Amino acid sequence: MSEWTEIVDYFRGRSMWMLHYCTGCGAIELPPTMTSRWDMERFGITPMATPRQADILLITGYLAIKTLKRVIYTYEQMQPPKWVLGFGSCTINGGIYWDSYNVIERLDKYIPVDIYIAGCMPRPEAILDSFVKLKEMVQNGEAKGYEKYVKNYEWYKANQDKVLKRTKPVLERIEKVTKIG
Amino acid sequence: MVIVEFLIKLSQGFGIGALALATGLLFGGIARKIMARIQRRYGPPFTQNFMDLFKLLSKGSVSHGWAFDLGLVAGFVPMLAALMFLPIGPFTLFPSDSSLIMIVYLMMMAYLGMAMGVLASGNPNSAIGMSRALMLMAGYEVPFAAVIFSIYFFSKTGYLTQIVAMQSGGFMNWNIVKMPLGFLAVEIVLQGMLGEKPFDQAIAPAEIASGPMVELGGKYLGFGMIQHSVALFLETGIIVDLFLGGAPNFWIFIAKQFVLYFVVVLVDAILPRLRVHEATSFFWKLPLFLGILQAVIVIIQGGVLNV
Amino acid sequence: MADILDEIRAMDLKASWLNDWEFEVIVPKERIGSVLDYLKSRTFKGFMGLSCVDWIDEGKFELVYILQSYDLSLEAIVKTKIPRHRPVIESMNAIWKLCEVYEREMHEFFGIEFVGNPNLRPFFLENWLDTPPLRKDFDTLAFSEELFEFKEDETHGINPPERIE
Amino acid sequence: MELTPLNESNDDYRYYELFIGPNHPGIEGNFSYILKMKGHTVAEATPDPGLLHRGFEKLMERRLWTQNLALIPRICVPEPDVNEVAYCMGIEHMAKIEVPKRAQYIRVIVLELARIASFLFGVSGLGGTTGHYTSAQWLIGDRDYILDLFEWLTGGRVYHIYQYPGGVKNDLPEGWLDKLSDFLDYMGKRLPEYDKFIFKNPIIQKRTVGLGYISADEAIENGLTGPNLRASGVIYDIRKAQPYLVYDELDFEIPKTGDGDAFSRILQRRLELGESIKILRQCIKQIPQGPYRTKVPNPFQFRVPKGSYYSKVESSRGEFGYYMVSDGDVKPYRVYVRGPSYSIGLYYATKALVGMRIEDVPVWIHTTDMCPPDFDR
Repeated sequence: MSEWTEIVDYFRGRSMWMLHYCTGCGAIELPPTMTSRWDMERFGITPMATPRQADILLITGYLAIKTLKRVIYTYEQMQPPKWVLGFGSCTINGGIYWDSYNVIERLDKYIPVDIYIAGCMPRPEAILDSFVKLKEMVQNGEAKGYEKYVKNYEWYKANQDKVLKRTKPVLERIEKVTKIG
Repeated sequence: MVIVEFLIKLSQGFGIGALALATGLLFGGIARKIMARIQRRYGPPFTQNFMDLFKLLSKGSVSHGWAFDLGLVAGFVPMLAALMFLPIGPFTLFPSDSSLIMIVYLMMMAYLGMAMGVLASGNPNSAIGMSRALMLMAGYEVPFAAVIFSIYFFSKTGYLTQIVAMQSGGFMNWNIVKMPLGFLAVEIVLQGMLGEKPFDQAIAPAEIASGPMVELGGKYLGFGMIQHSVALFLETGIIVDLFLGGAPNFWIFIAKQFVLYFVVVLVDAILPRLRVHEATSFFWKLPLFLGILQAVIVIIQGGVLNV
Repeated sequence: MADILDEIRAMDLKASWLNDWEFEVIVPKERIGSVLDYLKSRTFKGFMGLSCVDWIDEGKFELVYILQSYDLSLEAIVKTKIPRHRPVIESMNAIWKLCEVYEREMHEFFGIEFVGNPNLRPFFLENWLDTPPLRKDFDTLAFSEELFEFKEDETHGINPPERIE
Repeated sequence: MELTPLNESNDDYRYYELFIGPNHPGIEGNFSYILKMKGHTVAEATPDPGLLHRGFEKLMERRLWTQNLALIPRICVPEPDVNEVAYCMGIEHMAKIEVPKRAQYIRVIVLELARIASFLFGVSGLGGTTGHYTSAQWLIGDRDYILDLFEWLTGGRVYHIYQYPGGVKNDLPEGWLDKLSDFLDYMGKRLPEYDKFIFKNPIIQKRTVGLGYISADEAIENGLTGPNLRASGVIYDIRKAQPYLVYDELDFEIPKTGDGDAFSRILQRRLELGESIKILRQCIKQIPQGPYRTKVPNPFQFRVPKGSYYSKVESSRGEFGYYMVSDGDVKPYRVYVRGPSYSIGLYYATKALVGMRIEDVPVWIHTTDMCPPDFDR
């Protein structure tokens, strides 16, 4: 049985279809990665149009609250096995938007992330490197983010609901004048 | 002894299916490589499609109801059935005296089955995509029918093995020499049948997010891929049998198929996509004109001049 | 070129050049509609933008309309102030239909009411219950800390901190 | 049991809703139109922005004048330099800082290079939309030469953060202008190929000629700027009409296409690309020696005098404007950003898309070259 799993994992690592959700600036470095200079199709990674067909969800940059909702929908529509790549500093800790009222801070509080790519913005080499790393992880059976999501579903759901389903103001309305900054 | 014969036929049938699938996947892989080179890329390995299919079949999948499942089976089985009537090189599994009609009919059935399945998913994108695919089908089936008519009239038979046999004895006996206009029409039709640009309206990713396939995932997409690969083999194969004189063995057969497909890929690389009504009206103009002209020529040659 | 400024000054309005191609006009709140209408008839046909400045110490919102004349190659910046505690102003969508979108944005970010604008639904933000965010008394850092609960020590490791098997 | 009658008066049966975006390959960036469809035709389009909203205008109030230079390029990703230049020009005007000639030339070079890069990116997007993938691949491949030049000059491929109040951060590296000139030669060779492959391609023409016609009056009334406005026949370019930097010393034309349809919009950009190459060649020849920036005070004490100013720059998409207010502090009091795609993406599209077939919607969006980050901010 384990040999069979190894074979399956080997082919899964060699053929990964990617859905790049252009959540932010990072979308601009993807065309070079796909096209002639870096050509990620060499590794069997092809962009796909719909979440149903995709194995990798590439989150390219910061997520506004409104986007987070769509990303969660997208992630839940994907079929296992599925992996998430967080692209850019913004997905790690909010990056340059650390104090923004509309940008979430840490992506893996809401969906499990298998690999983060640091930088603002990461170069295409970094993206390819992360794909190769993900391939190794998949082939060694280490990339199990989707199983973690199922196991810890309540934890993730609670985090998501806190941001998305607000029923009362987050801050108390301050009437007096406060000094900003 | 009937049982032994049945078992032999069954295993042969499986063999043909596997062969067609492998050839289709390989063609797809080579096409991706050619495409990459035209686009100044290195491209994936040509075995990439096999890996993709294996991965898809090992993936989890979501069904959208019984009609969805049934539709995919209905899209996939007639395609395999049609394969059994096709002379592949010297070999035909079920020789039948109306195999041409049989294949054309079963191919159409397969697409209709597919349509039923994807419409059951309820996604408006797949509905639009399928309506486009059917509209396109209405476009290319008409010139295709005209060409089939010429073939019928010329060969006086719908028995594919016999049509192949009539073309034996060298290049000058091939139908491509005798009916060049018909061949031209059929090559254009092939572009549409395979859904390659400029006729890929049905799966236009940038317009309707890959159309009929939008809700297919995992194993379902895997079956879709199998269907496409078999269709690729079948559609190029039938043109080889009709116009390129069949083949004495399997390798020459797939070499001829590949030549046909190569032209399709090259055209695919340089042209963008038409609008769907433009594509349909294009099919009703140039290829239909060529097909009808060919039919008229054949009628005059055969009926009036008795050549 | 200079005469347009004279004309405006003749209407009892303060106007001054900012540079060679830009001038600003300060208009009382009641006359904003008629002044914009007048400027439009004087070839300022392009509506480039609507902005708002929150003068919190003064207790005023300052609305800034940016207009463009393609014939004269001039830019007009029309400013008007409205009270902060009751920010209401008439909508300009009768003059430029396009204003509707800009006003919708200003309504969302500053809470200004535009009388006559039919479409002031939420636009950029979803489910927003707090103070309109671009007001000076909205503290974005506090909001972010409260809602996203980001703490430095959590960044290590990608696992959910508790309940991991 | 009573059945709902299926007739003309019952709208529910005639229309359905289709989301184009946010996660759709046919749309630029993370932005969405909710289309009410009847068959294959759009009956109503509602834009749904805010998916990229980061609250720039709020964040800028919390940062120093010079800190903001790291923030603003992110407003428009395909062409970030425009933001930096517009913002720096605003500060320079308010704080009365003189910019040396050499710095102004360098700014023009950077702006025009960014314009070419943005053009290549935009047209490759059109290629991707119409299924012309080969052209998309080629153009993106060529764009990378520009990014390499930028990387050499500024250290960043996409975001450069190269401008600074009073000039630019560092001088042109040695040999950079020669490489730029080589690139221009290469571009000059490639352009006829693109013309043959894209602009004279019969199917591209079939898909764009006559699509989404905008008349001159309509364009002005709806606040269009830049190539979209000029393609409708209003020849207005800030570089000519209100010259900033050193554009008045350079010799270039504003090409006229003026049909107002989708094809003339991409053709307008293509012709302006030729002018950009001309400008760059002149800059290489004319660029003077001298200092590349005026010293400004320590950023922590850099205070801009009280006042307000609207500074604007012609980007490849239209007018990029910054309305800046200073109360004399180390931080801006308010910065308002006017993105060029705002009016066309959020307002005009609701009118233009109505009656269009679904396959034309992405093509129309790409020919107007809209960039969602600049209206979401």
